[in-house]
Formats: sequence, C-alpha cells, structure tokens
Amino acid sequence: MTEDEATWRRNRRLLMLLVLAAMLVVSACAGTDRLGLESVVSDDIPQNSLNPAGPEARQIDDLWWLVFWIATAVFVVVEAALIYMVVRFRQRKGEDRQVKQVHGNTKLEIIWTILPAVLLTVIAIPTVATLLDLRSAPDPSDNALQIEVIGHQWWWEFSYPEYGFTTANELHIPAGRQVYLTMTSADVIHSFWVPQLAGKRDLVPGRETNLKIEADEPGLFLGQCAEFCGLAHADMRLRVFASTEAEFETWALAQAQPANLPAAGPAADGWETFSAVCASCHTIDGTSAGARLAPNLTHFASRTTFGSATFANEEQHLRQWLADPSSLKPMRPELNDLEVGRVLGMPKLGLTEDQIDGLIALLETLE
Amino acid sequence: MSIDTLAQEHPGPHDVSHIRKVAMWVFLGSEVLFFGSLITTFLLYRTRIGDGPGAAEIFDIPFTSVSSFILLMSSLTMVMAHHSASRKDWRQMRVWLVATAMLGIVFLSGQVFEFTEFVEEGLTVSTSPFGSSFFVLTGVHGAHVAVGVLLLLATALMSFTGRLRDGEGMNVEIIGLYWHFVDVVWIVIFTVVYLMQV
Amino acid sequence: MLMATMTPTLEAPPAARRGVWGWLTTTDHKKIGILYGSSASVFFVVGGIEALLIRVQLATPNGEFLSADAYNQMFTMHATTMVFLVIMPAAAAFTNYFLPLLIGARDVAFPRLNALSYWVFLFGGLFLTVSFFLGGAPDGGWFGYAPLSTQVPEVVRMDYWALGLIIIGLASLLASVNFITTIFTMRAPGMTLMRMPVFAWMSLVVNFLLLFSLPIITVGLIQVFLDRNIGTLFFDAANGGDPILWQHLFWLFGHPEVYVLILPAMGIVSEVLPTFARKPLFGRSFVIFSGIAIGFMGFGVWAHHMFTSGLGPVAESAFALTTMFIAVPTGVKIFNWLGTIWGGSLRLNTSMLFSLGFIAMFVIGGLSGVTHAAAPADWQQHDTYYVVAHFHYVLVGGAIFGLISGLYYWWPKITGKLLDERLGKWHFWLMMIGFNLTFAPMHILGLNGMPRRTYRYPEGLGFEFWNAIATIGSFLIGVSMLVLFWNFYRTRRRGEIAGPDPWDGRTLEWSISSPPPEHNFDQIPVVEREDDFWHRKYRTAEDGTAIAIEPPPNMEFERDEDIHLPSPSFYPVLAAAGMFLVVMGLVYVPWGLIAVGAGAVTTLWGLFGWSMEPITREEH
Amino acid sequence: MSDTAHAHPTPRDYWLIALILAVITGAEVSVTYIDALDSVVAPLLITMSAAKFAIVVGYFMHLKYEQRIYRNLFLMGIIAAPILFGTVLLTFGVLIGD
Ligand code: HEA
Ligand code: HEA
Ligand code: HEC
Ligand code: CUA
Ligand SMILES: [Cu+2]
Repeated sequence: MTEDEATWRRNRRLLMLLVLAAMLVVSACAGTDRLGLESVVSDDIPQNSLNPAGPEARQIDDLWWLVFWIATAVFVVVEAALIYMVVRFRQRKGEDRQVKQVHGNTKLEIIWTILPAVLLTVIAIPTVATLLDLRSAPDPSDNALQIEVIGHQWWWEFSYPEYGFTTANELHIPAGRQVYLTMTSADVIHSFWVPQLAGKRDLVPGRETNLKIEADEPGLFLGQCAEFCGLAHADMRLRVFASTEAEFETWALAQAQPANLPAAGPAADGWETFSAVCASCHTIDGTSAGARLAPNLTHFASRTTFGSATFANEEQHLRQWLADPSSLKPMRPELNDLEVGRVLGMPKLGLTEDQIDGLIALLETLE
Repeated sequence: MSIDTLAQEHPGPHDVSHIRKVAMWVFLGSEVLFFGSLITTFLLYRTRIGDGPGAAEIFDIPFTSVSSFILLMSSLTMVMAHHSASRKDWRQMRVWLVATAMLGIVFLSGQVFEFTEFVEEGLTVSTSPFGSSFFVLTGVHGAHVAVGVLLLLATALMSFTGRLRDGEGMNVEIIGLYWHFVDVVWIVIFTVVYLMQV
Repeated sequence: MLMATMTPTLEAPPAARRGVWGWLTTTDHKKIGILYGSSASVFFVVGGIEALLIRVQLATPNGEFLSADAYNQMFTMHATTMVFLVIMPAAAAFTNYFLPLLIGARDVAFPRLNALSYWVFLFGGLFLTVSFFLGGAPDGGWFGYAPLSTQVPEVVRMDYWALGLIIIGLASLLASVNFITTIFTMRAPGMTLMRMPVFAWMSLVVNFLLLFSLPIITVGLIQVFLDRNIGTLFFDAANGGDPILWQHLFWLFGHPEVYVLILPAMGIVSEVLPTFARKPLFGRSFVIFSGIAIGFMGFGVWAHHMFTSGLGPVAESAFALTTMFIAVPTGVKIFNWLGTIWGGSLRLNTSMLFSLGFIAMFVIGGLSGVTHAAAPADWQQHDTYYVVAHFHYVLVGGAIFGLISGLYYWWPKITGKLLDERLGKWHFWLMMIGFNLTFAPMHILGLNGMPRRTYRYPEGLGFEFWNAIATIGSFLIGVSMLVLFWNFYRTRRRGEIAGPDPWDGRTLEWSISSPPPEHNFDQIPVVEREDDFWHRKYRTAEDGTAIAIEPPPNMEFERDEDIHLPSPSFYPVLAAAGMFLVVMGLVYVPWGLIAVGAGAVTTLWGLFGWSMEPITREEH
Repeated sequence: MSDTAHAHPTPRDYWLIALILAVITGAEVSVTYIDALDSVVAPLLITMSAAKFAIVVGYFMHLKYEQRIYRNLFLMGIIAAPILFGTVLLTFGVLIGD
C-alpha cells in the first residue's frame, strides 16, 4: 500500500464518523422540541408544525412523536449494525480471504419479517384512532363556529354564515372554541394549512372538504396555501387571529356592518374611481360594488396585511399595488377572462397618481 | 408450486411463434388496464349529464346490438382465418381475413353513424362529462378496431402478393389475438355502457 | 476453434455497424444500452443544473435569481427530467446491456423494437426539453394536478408535458413488453427463473409494474390533453368533472413508478454486495420474493399521496395501513443485505461503498416514508420540504446511489477499462457529504412549515439557515459529479485494463471478454445452479469456505455455428422521428396538423419498411 | 398441459361457439326489456358478458388450449384491473351509491 492510500484510509474513517455525527445531529434537531434544543431551530418559527397551539394539532403532534421515536430506533439499529459490520468485516490491507459461504437462515429471516410488522402495528393503531377522531364531524356540544372558506388564485375568501359577512385572507376565530371549516375552491386546488392549529386540508373545486381547527390561547398564527396552485402559490399566505370570545364577538359584529361611503374629500373621489374601475371585481358591502371575483374590501382597513397576507397593509405597499400589482406579487392578469370568471390576478389598471391617492384614502376609511 | 412451474418452462429460445405470442399476451395484459381506466372514467361520469341528454335518451339499443353482433361475428371469421392459415390454405385464409376486415369496417361505419346521430341530438364531447367519457371510451376502442382493420388488410394484401410467405400463419395468429381482444373489450363496453343504464 | 463457415459479419462488421450511421441503425442490445446510458447522463446534467438553479433561488429569503414563472418551470422540469429522462433510462441502460448477458442470451426478444423504444424515448426527451425554447417549459408540477394543468389552454406548456409523457410512456411500455418476453423466452438452458440473478428479477418486476401502470397514466394524460384542446370536461368541476379522478389515475401510476425507480437499484445492490463480500446473497429467495411482494403491494398504496384530498376516513385509514406494511418486504431486503455482509470479506471499493451508502441512505428515506404513512402526521408533512427530503433520500440516496454503484461495477465490462479507485472514493465521499447537507436540512424545513414549490419565502419564518446549508450541499453534489466525469475522461486514455473478470464475479457476464463480443457468448452457457459462473471457479470446503478450483476453468469455447444476430435497421429511428413530428404538430393545432400528417406518414413508412425487412440478413 | 396444446377445436366447434355467443347476446338485449327483471338485471348482465368474455378468450384466443404462461400473463391484468378500479370507484362512492 502506498503512502497515499494509507492516509486515505485514515481519512476515510474520520469522514465516516463525521457523516454519522452529522446525521445524528440532524435527526436530533428535527426533534428539538422534546430534546430541549428549541433554540437551535424552533425559536421564532411561526409555522412550526412541532409547536402545536390547539387540540387538533396537538393530537397530530403526539402521533408524530410516537412514529418518530420508533423510526429513530430502527434507524439507529440499522445504521449501527451497518457501520459495525463494515468496520469489522472489511478486507484489510493485503488480505485476500475466502469466507464461509452462508446462503441464508430461515429462522432469522422470519424474525426480521415479523418484527417490523409488530412495530408497524404499534404505529398503525394510534394512526387509525387519531385519523377517525380528527376526521369526525364536530361534536354538537362543542358548539363549533362555522366558517366557509373558498380558495382563489391566489387569495382566501372567508364567510361567517352565522354573522352574514365575508372577508379575505385574515381569519378571526375565538380562542378555546372549536371552528369547523367548510371549504371549496373557485378555480384550482388549494390547501388550507395553519401548522400550529391543525394539519392541512385541500380545497377542491366542485367538492366540499372540512377541517376542524382550534387555538388554545389568543394569538396570531401564520399559515399558507400548501397545494401548488400556479404562479403566486408562494404568496398565497394567510393569518389566523385567535382572540377571546368577547373580542371575537365585537370584531364579528363590526365586520357585519356595511361600509359608510364618505360624502366628500379625496376618499369620495376614490369611490368614483372605485365604482368605475374596481367594482367589476371587488365588493364593498353597502355600496353598488358587489362583484365577487376578488377580495371583499368592505373592512379592508381593519386587515393587517393584503395580497393574501403577504404584504403589510401600509400606504407605500398599497401604492405600489395599485400602480402595478404584478410588481409586488407575480400574477397573470393578462389571462383574465371575466366572462367565464377566470381571474388570475389583479391587472395593472393604468391609474393616475391622483386616482391612486383617492383610492388609498377610500381604502383607509374602510375600517 | 414454484415460480418456475407457474411460468412454465419455455420450449426453447428459437421458437419465434412462442416469443411473439408471449409478447402479445403481455401487451394485452397492459391493454386491460388501459381500457379499465377508460371504463372507470365512464362509470364515474355516466350519470353526470349536465344539461345534455343522458344514456337512456340517446342510445339506440337495437342498432348498437346489431353492430355489436357484427363485431362479435368477426371473431368467428378471424378464428376461421387462423384455422385456414394453420392448414396452410392461404387462399381461404385471405378470404376470411378480408371478411373479418369487412365486418370491422361495417362496425366502424355503424359507430360513425351513431356518433353523428348523437351529435345531432345534442351530445358532444363538451356537453357533459358523460359525453366526454362516452366518446373517448368508444372512440379509443374504434381506433383499436381501425388499427386491426389495417393490419388485417395489410396481411391479406401481402399474402396476396406473395411476400411474407413463411411468417403468414404466425402473423395471422398474432393479429387474431389482438382482434379478439378488441372484440372482448367491446363485449364489456356493450354491457357496461349501453345495456346497464341506471 | 473457429469454423470456416462462420458468417463474416462477426469478424469484420459491415460499414453499417460503424460510425454515426452504425449507432443510428444499431439493434445490438449493448449499443442500445450505451445509448440509453449516455442520454441519461446528459439529461442528468440538465436536470441537475435545473436543481442547482432552484437551490440558488432558495439560498436566501426573498430570492430574486429566478422569477416565479421560471421557478415553476424549473422544478417541474427538474422532476420530470430526473424521473423520466434520467433514472428510468439509466435503469433501462443496465437492463438492456446486462439482462441478456445475465440470463445467457444473445439479444433481447425483439431487437428492432428495442431500438424503437430508445429512439422514441430520446425524441420524447428532446420534445420536452425544447419546450424551454418554444414559449416556456411545463410549469404545473411533475404530477400536473388538474385543473391547474388544464386551466389555461392558450398557454401550451402543459401540452408539451402531457404529450411528452405519453410518448415517453409508450417507449417504456414497448420496452417492458420486450424485456418481459425476453426473460420468459430467451433464458439459457438451465437458467430457471429461480436461478436468475436478482438484478434480472428486479427488472422483471419493474417491467410488470410499468406494463400495468403506464396505461393508466396514459389515459389520464389523454384526458388532460383533450380537456385542454377539444373541450372535454373530464376535470372541469364547474361542469361536473372531478379533479380527484386525475389524482387517482396519476398516483395509480405514480406510486408503482417510485418502485420502478428503486427496484433496479436494489437489484444492482443485490449483485454488488455478494461480489464484494465474497458471499452469496443471504436468503436469495427471500430477497426475490420480497421484490415481488413490493411489486404487488406497490399497487395498493397509491392514495397515500392523497391523504389531504378528502378521500374520507375509511379510505384514508385503509391506505395508511397498506402503506405502512410495505415497509415489511422492504425491511426484509435491508436485513438480508446486512446478512450478506455479515461474516464476509468486504472489499470496500467505490462500487461497494455506493452500495453500502445506498443501504444507509435508503433506510432514512424509507423511515421518513413510514412517518408519512401515519396519515394524520402526513396532514402536517404533505407538500412540505419534509416530503421533499423523504423522496430525495430514496431517489438520490437510493436510486442514484444504486445506479452509480452499478456504474462502477459494470463499467469495466462495458469499456474494458477500470475506473480510477482514488477518484472514485473522492466522488463517493463528496457526494455522501453533499447529499446529506442538501437534503437532511429539508426534514427540518418541512416540519418547521416550509411548503414545497414556493419560489420565495419571507424572512422571519426561520427558513434562512437550513436553506443556505442545503444550497451549499447541492453544489458539493455537483462537484462530486465533476469528479466522476473527470474519472470517465481520464480512464478512457489511461485506465487499467480490466480483463474479463476483474471483481471475481459470480454471474455470467464475467465469463466473457470485456467488452463482450457482439454475439455475447461463443457458446450459449448451460446453467446448473444460481451464481453458476462462481461455481465454475470455486467449490466449498467442509467448513463452508470457498476454495478456488485448480486449475482455473477454461473459459474458451468453440464458437456456435449458427449465430443469428439481428441486422441493423434504419426503420426504428425513422418511425420514432415520425412520432416526434406528430406530437410537435399536436401542440400547435390547427396549423400543426401538417406536421401531424407528415409525422404519421413517416411513422407508417418506418413501420411498413420494418415489417418488410428480413430480421437477420441471410449471409451464409 | 403441453399434451393438449395442439388439440385445437375444429371449424364446427367455432361455429357452435359463435352460435352460443349470439344466443347470449340475444339474451342480454332481451333482459333489458323485461321490466320484471329490473332488480336483477345488473348481475345478470355482468354474468352474461363475463361468460362471453371467457368464451372468446378461451376458445377463439385458444387460451384454454395453450401454455399456462399466456394465461397467467393475461390473468394478472384481468385480476388487477377490477380490484384497482373498483377501489377507485368506491372512494368516489360510485359503487355503493352516494
Ligand atoms: C424511490 C422512490 C421511493 C420509494 C422507494 C418510496 C418509499 C416509500 N414511500 Fe415515498 N415517495 C416518493 C418516492 C419513494 N417513496 C416520492 C417521489 C414521493 C413524492 C411525490 C411527490 O409528491 O412529488 C413520495 C411520497 C410519499 C408519500 C406521500 C407524502 C405526501 O405527499 O404527503 C408517502 C406517504 O405515505 C410515502 C410513503 C412511502 C413509504 C411508506 C415507503 C416505503 O416503501 C419505505 C419502506 C422502507 C423502509 C421503512 C426502510 C427499511 C425498512 C426497515 C429497516 C424495516 C423496519 C422498519 C420499520 C419497522 C418502520 N412516500
Ligand atoms: C428523480 C430523481 C431526482 C433527483 C436525482 C433529484 C436531484 C436533486 N434535487 Fe430534486 N426533485 C425530484 C426528483 C429528483 N431530484 C422531484 C420528483 C421533485 C418534485 C418536483 C415537484 O414538486 O414537482 C424534486 C424537487 C426538488 C426540490 C424542491 C423544489 C420545490 O418544491 O420548490 C429541490 C430543492 O432543493 C430539489 C433539489 C435537488 C437537488 C439539489 C438535486 C441534486 O441531487 C442534483 C445533483 C446533480 C447535479 C448537481 C448535476 C450534475 C453535475 C453537473 C452538472 C456538473 C456541474 C456542477 C457544478 C457546476 C457544481 N429537487
Ligand atoms: C380584474 C379584476 C380586478 C380589478 C378590476 C381590481 N382588482 Fe383588486 N384584486 C383583484 C384580485 C384577483 C386580487 C387578489 C390578488 C391576490 O392577492 O392574489 C385583488 C386584490 C386587491 C387588494 C388586496 C386585498 C387583500 O385583502 O389582499 C386591494 C386593496 C385591491 N385589490 C384593490 C383594488 C382597487 C382599488 C381596484 C381598482 C382600482 C382594484 N383592486 C381593481 C382583482 C381586481
Ligand atoms: Cu393556493 Cu397554493
Ligand atoms: Cu407513493
């Protein structure tokens, strides 16, 4: 053996150890929550599915950890065995050894067929139990809040039938109370996902799907459309505000109010533009604008974000949005066909600065 | 029973007829899944007729029964062609081949006629999912029949001009397998699509 | 001794067998294998560059390297390329080249059909790839969920996708008919099915999977194409169609497909481990039967890709269970491989390292698969980077590692030269490290809530760090591949001569020269047992150790007299070119119909010429 | 089975088989017109078309007389298809009624 090869052999063993260590670290990181290593990965991670904030998400989390630990055990056993054997049975330098020709061992083979089957049964039972529980209709005693969700390219429409209003992109729910979503889609398949509150569920055109979500405590939870739905799929985000029952009630009653159009001033000019340009797609309740092809703007100013929870609801962003929406968020308005209801984004409408000023003034009044 | 007996040992690597037959049966196994998918689509959509006509309104069962019968009988002529070929009676084989092709053409004409009728009565591929799945299923089947007709006529012609002398019997057998299979698919389609209207 | 009546073709190939024309018209399974392999390598570079572009875009939050539009094309084409134009043809390359050698045959059952398969595949791949230059590549994801894939008929991208996959599928289907027939009818005398090498067995299973799953997706693709182009309503929910039907048709194919991708690699590992452990495969029949079991069970789990689509709790539970239990036969393989190396004398060369790496990495991917199978847990994981991590561990750590192991193993047989071991080891370790750096972090990203197929992510969600690591890792994989290519180049000129049996092999391909003669075997071998070639070299002593037979057996055989080799034929490539015109024209209906017509005529011309052409030129 | 491999039917047999097929087809069409059979018409039709299927495959395609390998190859598809597609239709609620 040459000098090179000798060094190589030493390095190889080192590398092997490094890789193993890396793999262990990585798998441990995935489980930081339980390992007390939150600081490595899960600080400030608002969409962390391993940080459940409600009973549905927690049930899934429990199942996940069971499966995770079983998988980890199998992983450790197999990798350890593999490395042990490679080290122990490797052909050493200059060695040319013939070995015993073993063709198999039926007993062993039966054992390692049955053992995994047993482990899998341990996983299977809670899997099915959790599944049936989470997929069951809500218990009437839970007095679940009903909300209807419609997915659009690339925004969310939320309706509260009990209160009779519709809003977009920001969902408000009462903390501590179950919420039952009834969902469908207006165009392609989307998927509603707020990791801290529940698993995801697809919104399929022509079908109705349901999802139970619940937040233990008031707070803000981030979510995102999880099914690829075209150009702006990445920017189809959503926010869930959980608040106390009383705060929620106040909010909902306010949302159910129609808008009060300003009589004069820039906002009134804004309304003029709006009814001429924007009303073919948007709704402002209580006005003549009633099209449902785009987000309902009745209480737009009460939202913290726009563009499907992607941009802060601030003037500078709004200005850019109105001037050229596609410069903020990739969309395909050139393919819109309002006749058949195909809307692939908000078009650049060629508004003047003045018109934009007016519109912003109008939007700001829509508390 | 071991795997080997299941698959049965082959007669030897040079039996070309055997090799081709294995290939044809393998291919037909695949075709089962192909038509299976189309039929499944139809079963899913057969009641989704939208504003268009449904099965009961447009199907003309007596007409389709006759054309189905014709396709069924083409299997008889086909097997007769094979029989003649195995007796090396090439003349008779050609007669049966052409007869089979003719029956196939009659069937296809029936299908074309049926399609035009349906279109006139307001069922097209874009009327309803029922229309889409009906036309695509029966259309794809029709395309299979058409390919079969071409194969039959080409074989008859080549046999007539004296080419392909040696392989003839075998070719007829392989084409026959294909032809019968297409017939068998129609047996299922006729029942599932036409007769079983819920 | 050479017989005087020997056909001259075997001694001096006619002009038609050399040069470009020789490659275009070849019907030799070995040359076709090389064509498949070279094409797959080129497409691997294409798919890999697409992957690197993805990684550059995601290296930082709010990346601006690619537009959303470019990004969507990138991941769609990356996956489509890697799955259909890299792994499948790479596996087909090995199957083409080695299946006949492993079962002691002179060729496949239908040599010209084999050539047709290759050319149709190649034209299909080109067809998909040129879309980049003709208005944009497919951008609907590699499983093209309807109605997104049928949504905007004006934009032809998904037409390229649907038609491209239809003809690539056709190529595969023809190949699978060919291979299955070959295995059932062309084995050497005494080569019973149970004596067949495991790689041949896995090919058999793979080709059955393709045979039964390709027609299903073909129907789905036809429906997508028709929905887009003639107004059928298969997936149009507003008019009563149901998008979920597409998901069933796709995954009924798609899941068996993932086993199509992994089983050839498993077959390779089952050849490599025994050779370099100097022991027979542990529990050979168990390994074979578990392969068959995986094949069967693979058809019963498709809906685990649809856990969030709304199948209903009963179906979801049922598919969760079937999915989990597919881990049992897979586990059998893993454990039997461990059994194979136990007590062996392991020669840790590059090929062996990749096989061992396969086991180590595939287990990780398989186990994350099991965590998906727990359906409620999958509701969190689905469509996140956790899934991306899962499938790259099985696809790259599994399929690619296995195929590369096969490449190092069989390269000397194909070229007659050994690859350089030192470079090989650099390749292995760089790839191992790069691979884990790239894909291990994706587990964390996914669980932390990063959805897949997103061209950008905002700051503050905690995705920055691991994405940067993943990008670094991906370039390391790229570098490792450069080492491999350098190795190819260097050993072409300076490589050590391999000789017929460089690894002390066990199977028939090592009994003939490297590279093998055009007719493969001078005499068709008569097989007496499994690993027949090994048993010609060794006997086992009382205590079970192997003892070389002295003197070594004579491997020179008298050449058979009537060797019939298929003549080269121009018709397969002609027919395939016609199909290219047909699909190209279909994208641009109505004026494209001219191309459709021209293509159809060309194809028919090819097929007609084919059927008139004698299979073997009569030369004696 | 190879001993029966060449005992193919005679043309007379073929005509007879065709006659049987014709009769079954007639029966199929007829039962759809008999209102009294409405409740059993589906199983009846399925049975009859399965019989036709088997007859054509068995006699015209000679599967009954040939080597087992052909039959096994074909059977795989024939068995797989109803199971797979039946499951698909079940998840849509098609087979059990919505
Ligand atoms: C080579 C390809 C390959 C292979 C072999 C596998 C193997 C498996 N896959 Fe994977 N899978 C893919 C490729 C593959 N997959 C791809 C490409 C996707 C995504 C497609 C897309 O969405 O784009 C996917 C997605 C995917 C999903 C859907 C995820 C989602 O989208 O939400 C699921 C769900 O169940 C799944 C499960 C499994 C399982 C259970 C296995 C099993 O076969 C694994 C079995 C192996 C082991 C378990 C390890 C060895 C076993 C032992 C050591 C025995 C002991 C083990 C235990 C007791 C647990 N896979
Ligand atoms: C089939 C096999 C396969 C293979 C081999 C790979 C290989 C790789 N994949 Fe792929 N991938 C898929 C199948 C595969 N992938 C699938 C099915 C999807 C899902 C798509 C979808 O959602 O529709 C996917 C999606 C996917 C994504 C997610 C995209 C998204 O959801 O938005 C990412 C992100 O990082 C990724 C990365 C990579 C990388 C870095 C590699 C690397 O391993 C690539 C390594 C190769 C090279 C690097 C090229 C070779 C070398 C050279 C060209 C030399 C030059 C090198 C340098 C200049 C450095 N892949
Ligand atoms: C062709 C239809 C169309 C027209 C006309 C249109 N919009 Fe829009 N608008 C949309 C769509 C679609 C969205 C959702 C975009 C997204 O987030 O994907 C949207 C989003 C918005 C939003 C953000 C809403 C939210 O909560 O995310 C505002 C504000 C808005 N539009 C204002 C206007 C104004 C003001 C006008 C008129 C000057 C106008 N729009 C004209 C289609 C339209
Ligand atoms: Cu909506 Cu992604
Ligand atoms: Cu799968």
